[in-house]
Amino acid sequence: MTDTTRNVLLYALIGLTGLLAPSLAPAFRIQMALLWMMILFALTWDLGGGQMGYNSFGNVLFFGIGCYAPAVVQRELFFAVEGQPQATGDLATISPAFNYFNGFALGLTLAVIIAVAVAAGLGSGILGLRGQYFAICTLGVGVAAGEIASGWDYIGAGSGMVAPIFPGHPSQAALFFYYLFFVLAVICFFTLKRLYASRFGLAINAIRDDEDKAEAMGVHTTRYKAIAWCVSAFFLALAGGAFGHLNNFIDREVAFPGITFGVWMVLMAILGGKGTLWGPVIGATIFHVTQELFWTYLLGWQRVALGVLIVVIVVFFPLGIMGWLREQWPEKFGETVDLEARAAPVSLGEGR
Amino acid sequence: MTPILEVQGVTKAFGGVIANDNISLTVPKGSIVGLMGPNGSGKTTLFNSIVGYHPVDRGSITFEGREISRLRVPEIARLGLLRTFQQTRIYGMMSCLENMQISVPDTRDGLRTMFSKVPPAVTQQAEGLLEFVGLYAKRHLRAGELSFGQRKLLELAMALMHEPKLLLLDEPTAGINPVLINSLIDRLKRINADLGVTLFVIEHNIRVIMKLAEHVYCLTHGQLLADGPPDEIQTDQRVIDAYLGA
Amino acid sequence: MLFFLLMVDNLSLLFNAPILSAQLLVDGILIGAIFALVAYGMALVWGVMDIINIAQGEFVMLGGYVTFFLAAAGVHPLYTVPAAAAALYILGWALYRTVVFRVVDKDMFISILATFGISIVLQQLANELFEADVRTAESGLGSLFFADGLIVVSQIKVVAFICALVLGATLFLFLKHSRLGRAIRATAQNARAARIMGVNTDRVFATTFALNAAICGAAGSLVVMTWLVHPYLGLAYTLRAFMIVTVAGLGNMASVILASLGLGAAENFAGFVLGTEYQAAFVFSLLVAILVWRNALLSRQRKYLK
Amino acid sequence: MAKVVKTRAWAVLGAVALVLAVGGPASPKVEGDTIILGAAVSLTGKYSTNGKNTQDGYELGVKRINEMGGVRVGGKYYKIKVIYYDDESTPARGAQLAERLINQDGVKFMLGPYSSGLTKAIAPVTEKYRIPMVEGNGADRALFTQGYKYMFAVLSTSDQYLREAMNLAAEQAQKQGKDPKTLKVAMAFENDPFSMDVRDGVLEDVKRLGMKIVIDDKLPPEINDMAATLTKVKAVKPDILVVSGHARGATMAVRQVSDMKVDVPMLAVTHCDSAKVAETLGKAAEYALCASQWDRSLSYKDRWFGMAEEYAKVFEKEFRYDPPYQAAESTAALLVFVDAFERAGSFDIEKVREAIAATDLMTFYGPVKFDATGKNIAKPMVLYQVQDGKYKVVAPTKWAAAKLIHPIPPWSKR
Repeated sequence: MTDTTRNVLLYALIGLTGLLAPSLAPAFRIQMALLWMMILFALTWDLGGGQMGYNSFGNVLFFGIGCYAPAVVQRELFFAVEGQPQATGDLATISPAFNYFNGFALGLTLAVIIAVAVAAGLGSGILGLRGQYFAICTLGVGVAAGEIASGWDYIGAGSGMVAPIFPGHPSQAALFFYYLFFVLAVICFFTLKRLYASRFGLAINAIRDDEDKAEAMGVHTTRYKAIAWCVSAFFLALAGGAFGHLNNFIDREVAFPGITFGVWMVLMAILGGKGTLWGPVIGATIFHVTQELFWTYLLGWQRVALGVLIVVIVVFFPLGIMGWLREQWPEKFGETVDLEARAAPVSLGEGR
Repeated sequence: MTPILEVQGVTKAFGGVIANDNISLTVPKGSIVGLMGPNGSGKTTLFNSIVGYHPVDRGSITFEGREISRLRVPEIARLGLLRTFQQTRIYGMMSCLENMQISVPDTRDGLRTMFSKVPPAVTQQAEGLLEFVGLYAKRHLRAGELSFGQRKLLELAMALMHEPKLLLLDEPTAGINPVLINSLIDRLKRINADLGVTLFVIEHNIRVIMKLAEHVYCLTHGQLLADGPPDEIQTDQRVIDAYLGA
Repeated sequence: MLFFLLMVDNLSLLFNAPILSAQLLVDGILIGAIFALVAYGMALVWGVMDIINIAQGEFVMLGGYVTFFLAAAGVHPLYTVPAAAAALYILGWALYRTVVFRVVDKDMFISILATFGISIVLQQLANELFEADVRTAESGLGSLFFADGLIVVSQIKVVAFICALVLGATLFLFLKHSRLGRAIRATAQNARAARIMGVNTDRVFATTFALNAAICGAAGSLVVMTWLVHPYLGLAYTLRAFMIVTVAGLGNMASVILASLGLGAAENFAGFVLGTEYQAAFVFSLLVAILVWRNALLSRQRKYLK
Repeated sequence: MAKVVKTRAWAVLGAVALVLAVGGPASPKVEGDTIILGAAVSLTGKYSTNGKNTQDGYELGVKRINEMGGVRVGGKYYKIKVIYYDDESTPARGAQLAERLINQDGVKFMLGPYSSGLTKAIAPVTEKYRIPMVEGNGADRALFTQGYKYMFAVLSTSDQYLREAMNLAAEQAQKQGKDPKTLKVAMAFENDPFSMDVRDGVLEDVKRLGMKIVIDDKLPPEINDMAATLTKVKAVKPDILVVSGHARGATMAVRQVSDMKVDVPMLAVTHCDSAKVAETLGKAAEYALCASQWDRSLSYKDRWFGMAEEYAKVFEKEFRYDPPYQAAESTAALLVFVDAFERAGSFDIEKVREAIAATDLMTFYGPVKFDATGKNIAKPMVLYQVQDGKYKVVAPTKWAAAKLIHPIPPWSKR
């Protein structure tokens, strides 16, 4: 078997598992949907944090925008029509069903537009900062966004919003959101795979390794940085929209979960190995499963265990699983030296 | 010969310390010009001013007749004026080949080129240049694993990948195995002659600069002390005094 | 709409009764003194060890619990400040010896995450061991009245303020004049050089980290006397210390203290004018604005914040 | 690169397989002679004080009922068991755990979580799976405007928490010959679903009584200091200060009002009993009005616990603290289920739901009777005033154990 056929087979196998999983374990649909969401989180964070070296704590901002936008669209479009009781601007169900999906699709589009616009707008200012200043600044943006959301009456302020309930049986809803997240994660994966193989990928790696050098070599660093952040924003907004509708209830804590999802996306990427394509996927999978196990078997102490896990991960595996593998077997990662050159002393060749 | 770079009356101070004081010099197109001077005489500061690393306090810098003293680093680089660093800078986590591939000039970066894969022609060119500096066998190794001298060569190759018009080299032979220095000088001359790249070189090693440069400027205490052909400079008493610290 | 009306009301209230500004300012500055302690400890660790300690707020919280439990056992809370500092010193030392020393030379981001993990563990352990009840310790001190009782300052806040100043000054003198203090400062400037000169940097790091924990513990002790303590108190202090240090820069004690007092006052005014719901939003937007603005200024000289 | 893809892909596959293996098989709602209920409660996070009260309330009910032989359904006696998960006081986690209880653990009957926010997150889940949920801690009225058919609340809605206080203020004003319309109201509410609904209730009363709002602050959930708000209070001198913010809000308000010597004729707060303000803050808490769903001195009675006072004693013995109303209402939620099982005589979900809807039950906690939206319309709130370090019921008049002291004497005279 050649490498390519192997790859195709393995992608097919993972794809098939992903497709069949909800039928194999119907009770776990939501957890598995969230697994794909976690993978998406880790992948999008790694785009900035791992591949570009811009560690962001504020990516939940885009997730939050994604959460709220479709819910607001649903409310504005269909709330009055259905004559729902007007309590605090909540709504429960929408019929006919296609309205739900229309509103949802429209909401997702809006979410993406807003999130990407915000990323581009904020990016010009914030991406000029480097290192810990960038990290702190994004943290500030994430916290401030959550606080503003919890004060803004139009989106329910502190009372939160209720997104419409999926029209149809709950198991269908679980299936719908499972496949939504699955497809999103897969698209995200292949988009990033393609991006990393392009000049864009090289450029953001160069920015990570030495931004001053990249500038000295004339690379349009600002442009690449802004695009990277917009790509993250794009996928996170979609994930947020889907999560908001899956969760049905949206408030500040759901939409801007800085100290849960916000930190987890970083941890998952690091656990798997930041700066690699597969690292975030592996990291997210292991993290999510471990966490679910903690929740089931360590009632009340799960957070303590999680904290210990975090310390262990970053202290003992700062390079992550993929980074560790790469250190062990660099040749497997294509880091080879031509054999005859290994022994020979350095010499200047003749050129071509 | 027409000048490719003209520096006129450039002054740069850091706090109270004047690093460059009213410096004027010219680099003719197609030549190799040397810049020498004892430690702390302001050579690297001048380089930094030229490539836009920091703004100058006074004076003008023109590149191919265009004022560049107000432009920023990447803009100047895209004009075809490139520099290498004294403390070599390469992209450590990327392979040597990738280091080369990203060094293709970013001038026509439309969305198309940004997201397209690296064309085979570029890879070929990169491999050729790696061969030229003797790193072809290590092209798949992470650049961070190279020795200091090898990084220096990689950085040179990266600069060439960019096809610059003027290349500012900050101590290109520092840290290079002495055995290889002659062949490196030869290489630099070929870069100048065959590829048509004008070189402006900071060099400590007098032997190197005498062999390499056609014209040499000497700085001391931030001021231009002397300039002329290498053999003249070599015997200039003021230069000798400056180096001996008299 | 109502929001803006109330905001205008609040503003005019401030203009018509300037004495209110005085009250807000005094309260803000007294709050800021506590921030200053936490921020100064953070700056110390950051400067010396190149580590950003996210567990800062949890140290504060634990210091508060030390005071609470001692007070419950009958000790006057004011006397428990040294006890809290001592207890946290030991904890800080232990944490350094078990975890923190492993991340000293690593990427700063690693230290952020490692201490974040520590903060979760401490917070959740506190939740399990002390329960989540909101606790306070009554100092039994009264309040001071100024300007016909229009300005009220509870004495415990003043005590906290003085304690903060004394602690800060002691620390300053310690760093300046003691042997260990000089070793700490030398390590901060260049750890490798210090090591070559015979400074036991490992011990310096341990002391610094423990010292920081002790400062936070003392701050926590003051917090529980002034306000209250519960296991989830920490984040607010960590975030603010983080902000203060970033804005004020490392190594300059005066600017850290000024920034802390300024932040305390700014928060209070923002809470008054915008309403408390936008207090945090204002403060964090301010942080972002300050950073971006400072960076923009630097970028004119083609530099960036380092 | 290509070769490693293989290893990586296998790692992913392995992990996915692990996901599938997590957790046991879905268990049925009734195992042998045990009825299994599920609840997500806040054992950690900002609500964990009250979350623990909730769990203790459920546990005491379970223990009592099992000790007394269990629930008689269709001639057979069943024991009760509750599966708990920790929602960490976060709505997103709460919703996931509800899914998990229903899908993986096969729970068919749910008990509520603590707080309106969590209930708001969980109710859509139970509703879409048509799983009956009886809850005792989600009081936000927005819960009852959604058309939920499977959610029932034994407590009074949150808008009513401080209404009694507003009425009292109006009464007192009239007694003093003042027009209630001249009263100025200062509000400080935590920015969460529960307190926002308390605020709505106060707003309605303010409108009805024609009073004027002078301060309307929303306290962020992580706030530890309300000096800014209280400075404003001192400046505008309102006649009533109303504060709601779970246990922390109560402690903070009472403590800082005393520290800053804020003089208001009336201070009304929620959650002071679970925050134990009278016990921990001593004199500072004097005269504060506290809204409560329930009190041990009330004369309600049922067959499981007897009088409210007896419930309180059993609870104290078991858990070593005075039961706050959050525990009592949780126990009551369980009793509603027990009653419904017995009347339905089956575990059929629809029958149980109908039985719950038709509940007309007297419990130690008070009468329970649901309207069409699922809220309890039979039970009134009570209002305490802290007098001499004790919580004394001052309203409604029917249960008043002490006379309201109004206005609160200024700090200079205390």
